[in-house]
Amino acid sequence: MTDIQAPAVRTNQTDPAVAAPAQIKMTARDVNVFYGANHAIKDVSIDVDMENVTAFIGPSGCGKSTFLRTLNRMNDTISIAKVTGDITLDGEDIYSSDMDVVQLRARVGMVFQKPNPFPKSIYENVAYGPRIHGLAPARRDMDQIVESALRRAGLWEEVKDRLSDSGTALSGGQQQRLCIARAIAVDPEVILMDEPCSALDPIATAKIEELIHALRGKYAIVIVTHNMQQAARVSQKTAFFHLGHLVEYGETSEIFTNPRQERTKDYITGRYG
Amino acid sequence: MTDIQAPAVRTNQTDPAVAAPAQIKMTARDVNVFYGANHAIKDVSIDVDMENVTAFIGPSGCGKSTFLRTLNRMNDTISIAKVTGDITLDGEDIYSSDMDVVQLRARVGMVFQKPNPFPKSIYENVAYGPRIHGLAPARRDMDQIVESALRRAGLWEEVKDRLSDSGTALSGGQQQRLCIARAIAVDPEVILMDEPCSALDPIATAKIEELIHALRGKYAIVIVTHNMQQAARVSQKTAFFHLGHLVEYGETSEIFTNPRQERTKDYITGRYG
Amino acid sequence: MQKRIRRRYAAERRFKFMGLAAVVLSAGFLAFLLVTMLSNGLAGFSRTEVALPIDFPAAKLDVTAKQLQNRGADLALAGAGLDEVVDKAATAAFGEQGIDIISDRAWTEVREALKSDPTLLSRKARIDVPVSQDVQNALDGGGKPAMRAIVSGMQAKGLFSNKFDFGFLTSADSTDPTNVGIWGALKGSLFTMLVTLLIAFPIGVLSAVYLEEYAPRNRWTDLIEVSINNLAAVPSIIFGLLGLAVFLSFLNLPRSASLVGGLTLALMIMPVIVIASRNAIKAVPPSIRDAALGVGASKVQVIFHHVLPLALPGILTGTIIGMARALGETAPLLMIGMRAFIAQPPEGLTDPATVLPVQIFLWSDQVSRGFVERTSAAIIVLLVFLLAMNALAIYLRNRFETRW
Amino acid sequence: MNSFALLFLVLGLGLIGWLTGRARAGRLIRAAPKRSHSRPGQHAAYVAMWTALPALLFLTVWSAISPALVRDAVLETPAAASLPSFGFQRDSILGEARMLADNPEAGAFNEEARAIAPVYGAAERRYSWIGSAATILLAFAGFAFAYSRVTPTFRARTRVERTVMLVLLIASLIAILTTLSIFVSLLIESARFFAVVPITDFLFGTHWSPQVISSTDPGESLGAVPLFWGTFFIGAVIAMIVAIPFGLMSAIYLTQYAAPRVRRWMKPILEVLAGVPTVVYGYFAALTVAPAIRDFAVMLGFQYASSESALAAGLVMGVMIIPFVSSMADDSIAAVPTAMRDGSFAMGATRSETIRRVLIPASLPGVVAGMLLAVSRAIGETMIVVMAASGAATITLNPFESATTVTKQIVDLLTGEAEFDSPKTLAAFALGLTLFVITFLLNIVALRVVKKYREAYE
Amino acid sequence: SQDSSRDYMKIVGSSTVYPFSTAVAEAMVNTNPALKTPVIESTGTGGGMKLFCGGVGVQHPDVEDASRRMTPNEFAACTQNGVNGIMEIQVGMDGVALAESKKGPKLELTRADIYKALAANPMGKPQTAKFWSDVNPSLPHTPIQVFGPPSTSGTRDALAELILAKGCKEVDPQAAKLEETDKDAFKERCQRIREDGAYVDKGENDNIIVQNLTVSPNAVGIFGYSYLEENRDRLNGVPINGVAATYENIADRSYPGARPLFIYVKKQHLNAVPGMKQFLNQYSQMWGPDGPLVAKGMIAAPADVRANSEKIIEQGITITADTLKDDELH
Ligand SMILES: Nc1ncnc2c1ncn2[C@@H]1O[C@H](COP(=O)(O)OP(=O)(O)OP(=O)(O)O)[C@@H](O)[C@H]1O
Ligand SMILES: Nc1ncnc2c1ncn2[C@@H]1O[C@H](COP(=O)(O)OP(=O)(O)OP(=O)(O)O)[C@@H](O)[C@H]1O
Ligand SMILES: [Mg+2]
Ligand SMILES: [Mg+2]
Ligand SMILES: O=P([O-])([O-])[O-]
Repeated sequence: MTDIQAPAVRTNQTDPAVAAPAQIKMTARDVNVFYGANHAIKDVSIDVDMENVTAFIGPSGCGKSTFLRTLNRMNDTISIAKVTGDITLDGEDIYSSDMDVVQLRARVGMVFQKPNPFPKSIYENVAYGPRIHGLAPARRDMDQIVESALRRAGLWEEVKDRLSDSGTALSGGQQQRLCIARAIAVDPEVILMDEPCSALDPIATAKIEELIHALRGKYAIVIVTHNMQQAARVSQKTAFFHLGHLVEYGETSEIFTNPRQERTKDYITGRYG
Repeated sequence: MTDIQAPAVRTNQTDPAVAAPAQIKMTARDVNVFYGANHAIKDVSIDVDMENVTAFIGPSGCGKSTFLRTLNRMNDTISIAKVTGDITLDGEDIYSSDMDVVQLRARVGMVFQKPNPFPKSIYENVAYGPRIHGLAPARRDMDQIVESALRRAGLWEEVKDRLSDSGTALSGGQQQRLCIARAIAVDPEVILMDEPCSALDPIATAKIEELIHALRGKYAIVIVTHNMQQAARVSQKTAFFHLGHLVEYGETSEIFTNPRQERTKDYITGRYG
Repeated sequence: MQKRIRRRYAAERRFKFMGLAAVVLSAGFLAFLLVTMLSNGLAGFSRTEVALPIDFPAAKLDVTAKQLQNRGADLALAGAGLDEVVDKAATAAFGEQGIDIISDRAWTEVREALKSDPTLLSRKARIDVPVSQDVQNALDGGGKPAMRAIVSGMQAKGLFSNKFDFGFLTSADSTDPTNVGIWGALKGSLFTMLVTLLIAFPIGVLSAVYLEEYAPRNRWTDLIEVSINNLAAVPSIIFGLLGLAVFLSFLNLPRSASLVGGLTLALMIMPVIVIASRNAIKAVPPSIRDAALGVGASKVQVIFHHVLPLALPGILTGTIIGMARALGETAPLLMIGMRAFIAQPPEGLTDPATVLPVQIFLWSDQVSRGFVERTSAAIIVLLVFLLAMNALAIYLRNRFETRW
Repeated sequence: MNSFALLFLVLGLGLIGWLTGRARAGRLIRAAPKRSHSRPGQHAAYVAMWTALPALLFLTVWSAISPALVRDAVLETPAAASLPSFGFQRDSILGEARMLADNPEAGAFNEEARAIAPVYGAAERRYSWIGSAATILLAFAGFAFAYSRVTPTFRARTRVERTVMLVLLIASLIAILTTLSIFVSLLIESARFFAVVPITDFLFGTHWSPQVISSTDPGESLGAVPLFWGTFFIGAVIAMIVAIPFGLMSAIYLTQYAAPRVRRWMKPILEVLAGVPTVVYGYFAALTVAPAIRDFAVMLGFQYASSESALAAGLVMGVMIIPFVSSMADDSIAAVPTAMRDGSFAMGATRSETIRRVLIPASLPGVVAGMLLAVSRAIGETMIVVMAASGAATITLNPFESATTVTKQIVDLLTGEAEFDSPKTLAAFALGLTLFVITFLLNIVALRVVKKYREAYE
Repeated sequence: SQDSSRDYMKIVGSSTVYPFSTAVAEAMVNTNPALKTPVIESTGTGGGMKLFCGGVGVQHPDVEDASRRMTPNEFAACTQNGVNGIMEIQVGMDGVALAESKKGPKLELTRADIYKALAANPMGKPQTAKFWSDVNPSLPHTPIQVFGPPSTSGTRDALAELILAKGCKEVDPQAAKLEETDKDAFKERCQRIREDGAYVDKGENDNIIVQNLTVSPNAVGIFGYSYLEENRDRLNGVPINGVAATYENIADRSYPGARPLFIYVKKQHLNAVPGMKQFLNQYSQMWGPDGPLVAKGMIAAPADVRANSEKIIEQGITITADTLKDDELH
């Protein structure tokens, strides 16, 4: 077998606060997910905090997306999916019967692999969330929410003159930023991103990565990625999944330079996947 | 950007005959392929020989599959595809009107990215080719062909007791080996493989790689792969494609350790793709 | 906020309820239709019979037992005046009104009894014969008051019996509702369907193969494509006009024949088969074609060895659905004269024939009220066939849906 | 020899051609040094094709023309001189003679037929031999030609496959031919109609009353506007008011809410609604629904409520169309990428919000196209209106009043009257043409929309 | 191509005669099992006439059922198409019956009432009557709603000739003059039926009319007497000019809507199509006053008429254009 050297990771950290005790936002304890008989997630426990961007990596089919979707109960939409274990958001059990899933999803936003703007105007795309949640009673408030979300998503300058164009008419990278703006608009606490760049070209990817940097600290961010360089670039914490197990979870710099588990090492050095 | 060091290539050569002048099986000269207005392959010239496994690498959409399919005229099935230039098999022009494409494909077999066994029994999967080409007049001959093809594909031991089970009931890796057996069964001279392992798990991948090793020398083998480690492991010659151009072609060890072109180097070090 | 959530959930429940209501009401309508037909129609499968005592030796029928076993038995009995004998027997048994009690064709029932048991000729016998429609009406609580009085008297004596009417399944149209059967129409339907299937299936499948596997993309194939899609939605009555203008007026084929009906319906359902077959062929994964081409199969081999066998369930599903549609079709057949009184089941494709739905249409138009039950009974028979065909199609579709 | 025997003979010869062709090809190929082009089986198919196809073609043509030849031959014999000169009577005697010639046992209605039967039989036999000989000869010629061409280098496969493709092409042309012949036959008859009745009178006239057609101004009573209105009112308004909400909502419920098990059962059950023959709906509409609606209308105070109300026909038609609408809606909603749905859920939208604000707007073009197809289906529907709607051509907006439709008028005008040149009969074809054009346009528009919209997501 | 001969009879025409012809056909096959049952299409008298007069030969019908006489125009068309020998056989009688539901207002009408209520232009003025009381104050104040046969039917012709035309002449002095001078104008004024929805054309399906009457208590239906007879338990006949539609009244022709029923036979086909003679004989055996056809709702023709019809069958007497002008009811 080829001995490929593990890539030297540049963690790209501008602030040195990583070591400080981070504020825990979400916790998962002994989470299992089943698709019918298929045991897709096995006993995963993990904490997500506000300070760091958390990356999920692992070979295809290992359950990254599945686990991510348990965090805002998007798995509810798949009838055969069954989740056990505890997941909390600010200490509240999100799978308790008290928890209103509609509100939960407003608090835990999500961005998908393929940009999926609604076939409506750019404005309406962003306004959709605030509108259904009744966040902006007046038209003026809504304008403001839309503008600020687009600004934070770094899209405002590019679209401010054509807010009434269809969201699907934007380029792929713009669409993805629009989706991020849409998620931000309802003022969530956590943002989940499932391979947000895999459908984008390198330049658009760089823009999204920059955006993630800018958003860090304001929201707890979890990102799934296939691209290890990307994980290294954008995250401070990395979780490595394999066949439904959480194999290793820790500081990104640690995982990439000095993985504790053999399987992590093999994956990072390209022995499989 | 991360500086990933080029992987040290182990060429895995058990015989040292690489340097010896290899027997040329197929040649391509100034091949261009157009999909309608899309110029997918630009002036590619290449020789494929019997001794070496040739790997085609390059970023997605660069034309690897397209070029591979010109070699057994599978492009004929795409109505908008147009091929110019000369491609020969044993000196015969395969695009001449004399060449019967059906026979050509029997001589130049193909294995696809996704294992695609027929939804028939394992036996029938392998026997199909020999049957339509009339290679086995008697049932006994057919049994023999099937067995030997499955043996050479390293599948015989696993399936010999259930030859009448459906080919689609096998695991992914077994299916892919079944497809290789099916290709071998008509006794081809060249075998083309288009990312044969990309749908497989690491263990199945290792099996197929072993198989390629075993087949080397008996057939001229061309393999397309996305996985550079795999190219390094299985091939002795590598062609690097980029945007329809053949950027570099040479000994695998050369390409991976000492690429002559900047573009090749960037690709191999993970700067793009 | 909480209030808003509650409101949103209320809207959610309302919306869901509307959906449920739509489904339930639609299904309810179907159930209502079926129950109505069943409750009206079940009586149509049975008939009331009255035991008629006949003294054959006294009647002195001029036939021998041997004659009864020959082929000319019907002729001999008719010649010997069996009908009069039966009428007399009825008068003798039930008084002056006797002839009105039994069905006009009661004597044919006696004829069949004699043919199956020639020894009857030499003795007295009680033979169950169908009652007339008047009696039937009276038994159902309607009809003429005079008849009601007679009937209730006979009922008290237990002369009537209700039997499953095999004749309904074995005979053809008739003027007398107690004697009608659906076999004639059913046979006409079978002949018509046979022609339809033989024409539409091969042509439909072959053209689907051409369009999916061979046709280049150009203006001509677009035209074919558009034609087929549109034909699938052309109102069926237009096909009737086509049949009238082309098959009857231009080609001079015989009016009312199942051949013409079959041809007309074949043209009608061909596009259905083409479209279903194309979808089935399209659903065969390209990787299978690649695989076969990759080992050196020719195009025809790929199609006939791999594509068609794999597409077959889909093709069959489409064909069955198309055939079911043809079987239930009425309007185009009215245009080509398949709406006559045809009391003999057709013997061949060019004989005058009618089909089940048209028979239903004709019976719905009959004077005699006995036809109401018979119409519903015929509807039940037709629905049984159609539901069976639909169920088969659905089964095929579900069974082979998830193959890859 | 009768044509069935001949058919089997030819097929048998084809089989022999296949076997010998195969044997010869196998022999030659085994002896040949290099791989031959075609397999023995393909050579065999080539030989069989040449043996059987021309012969079968000839046989088809021959069996179409030979009865006429036989008849003419019989008429030329002296025995035929005594036949009556009246064509029909003579033909019926000849017909019986033929029957007797085939089966002397059969009873005859015309005694002359017995006399003619032997002559007829002789002529029949003579022509039958001619036909058989020619067929067999053709088969052998074809066989010899093909057999001689079997060599290892001969590309039999290519030839066979080209023939197969030709057959496929011909099959696919039948669809065009049908469309064309519908159009042409309707056009020809309509042209004859419009030669008598001005097209403007027909299209814009508001008085439809074919009971009496004035010979001086036939257009006066053949104005089709009331029919168009009735068709539109029943098929596109009333039926759609029933079908669209029910179809759409049940599609939504079944795809978005129902448990898979419910969906698996309910969907086929609803589809049965589309499988019930229209004549049954018609019967049901006329006998059960219409009277009920009339009673209801009278209860509401509509003295004039017709028992053939537009509502009765439209209502039942709408029910019939429900599964059609719901499956179209189902398809369009399913075609909306799940990403869209997920996107909305992830924003914290409830199911109904997602459906109403994202799924339906996104699938709207498809849904609308589905409605157009449903409308075209409804306005072409015949039996329900034949049985439940009236023939009175009135223009009304009151659903409790009667209205008639184009299809009903076609049936009324044509049943029983096959005389082809009265304006009354021809009017049916003009109506048919109008209906054809309208549904054709509706379909083209709908299919365009569907196609465009599918592409948008692919 | 079509066979050039046929071994079964083809019969078309009146829906009123249809049940009788089918019954005869059935009986004929029962007594002659070697024969095939005739194929009988109910097309309405007018529709049938067109087919019947289309020509001679295998595709043309052999017999026409008619609930009125052949018109001279139809006869001319026949002659023109080569139909040369036509036998006219009166098989019985029928009455144009008006009926209402048992729950109805028990109308009693005169020909004049009916004319005024149903004509398109009563007395040359546009039709305005909406209620029966509009035409005759002594009638109840119920809406005029009449279900009747379509224009191809002989019943409709009989309604126009026997009731409307006569009613018209009774109330409209100009009508009689018009009849002499301008036949078309007379028809327009006296026989054309209103089309504003009060008269509902119900197609050939008389049974649907019966069905509808039972649920529309105020409506009046028009159909052949046999339908009324069959549904006596549900329907009441509406007397016309005080005469009820009963067997006796129609048989003695005191009922205004009484009319003859005919079959027309192509003599040229008599020897070409098996069974035609048997069919005619069967008819003559069944049409007597105690014959089976009466049980089916037909009214037997007077004895002299029956004798005459038998003579026509026996001797093959055909009609001429003059026969048809002879307007007298048999
Ligand atoms: N909707 C579903 N229904 C059934 N099984 C599913 C479904 N989604 C995922 N799975 C299964 O669950 C397992 C985990 O899938 P998941 O999509 O979470 O992997 P992943 O790590 O996100 O892979 P990728 O990198 O390809 O996105 C896989 O075995 C997959 O087949
Ligand atoms: N059937 C086709 N029709 C039209 N264009 C095609 C077709 N197949 C490939 N192309 C185009 O040709 C170019 C080369 O594609 P090709 O599939 O050969 O790339 P590849 O190197 O095999 O990529 P990958 O690694 O993703 O398989 C691409 O631009 C692609 O879009
Ligand atoms: Mg994933
Ligand atoms: Mg590729
Ligand atoms: O069908 P008719 O008797 O009314 O002509």
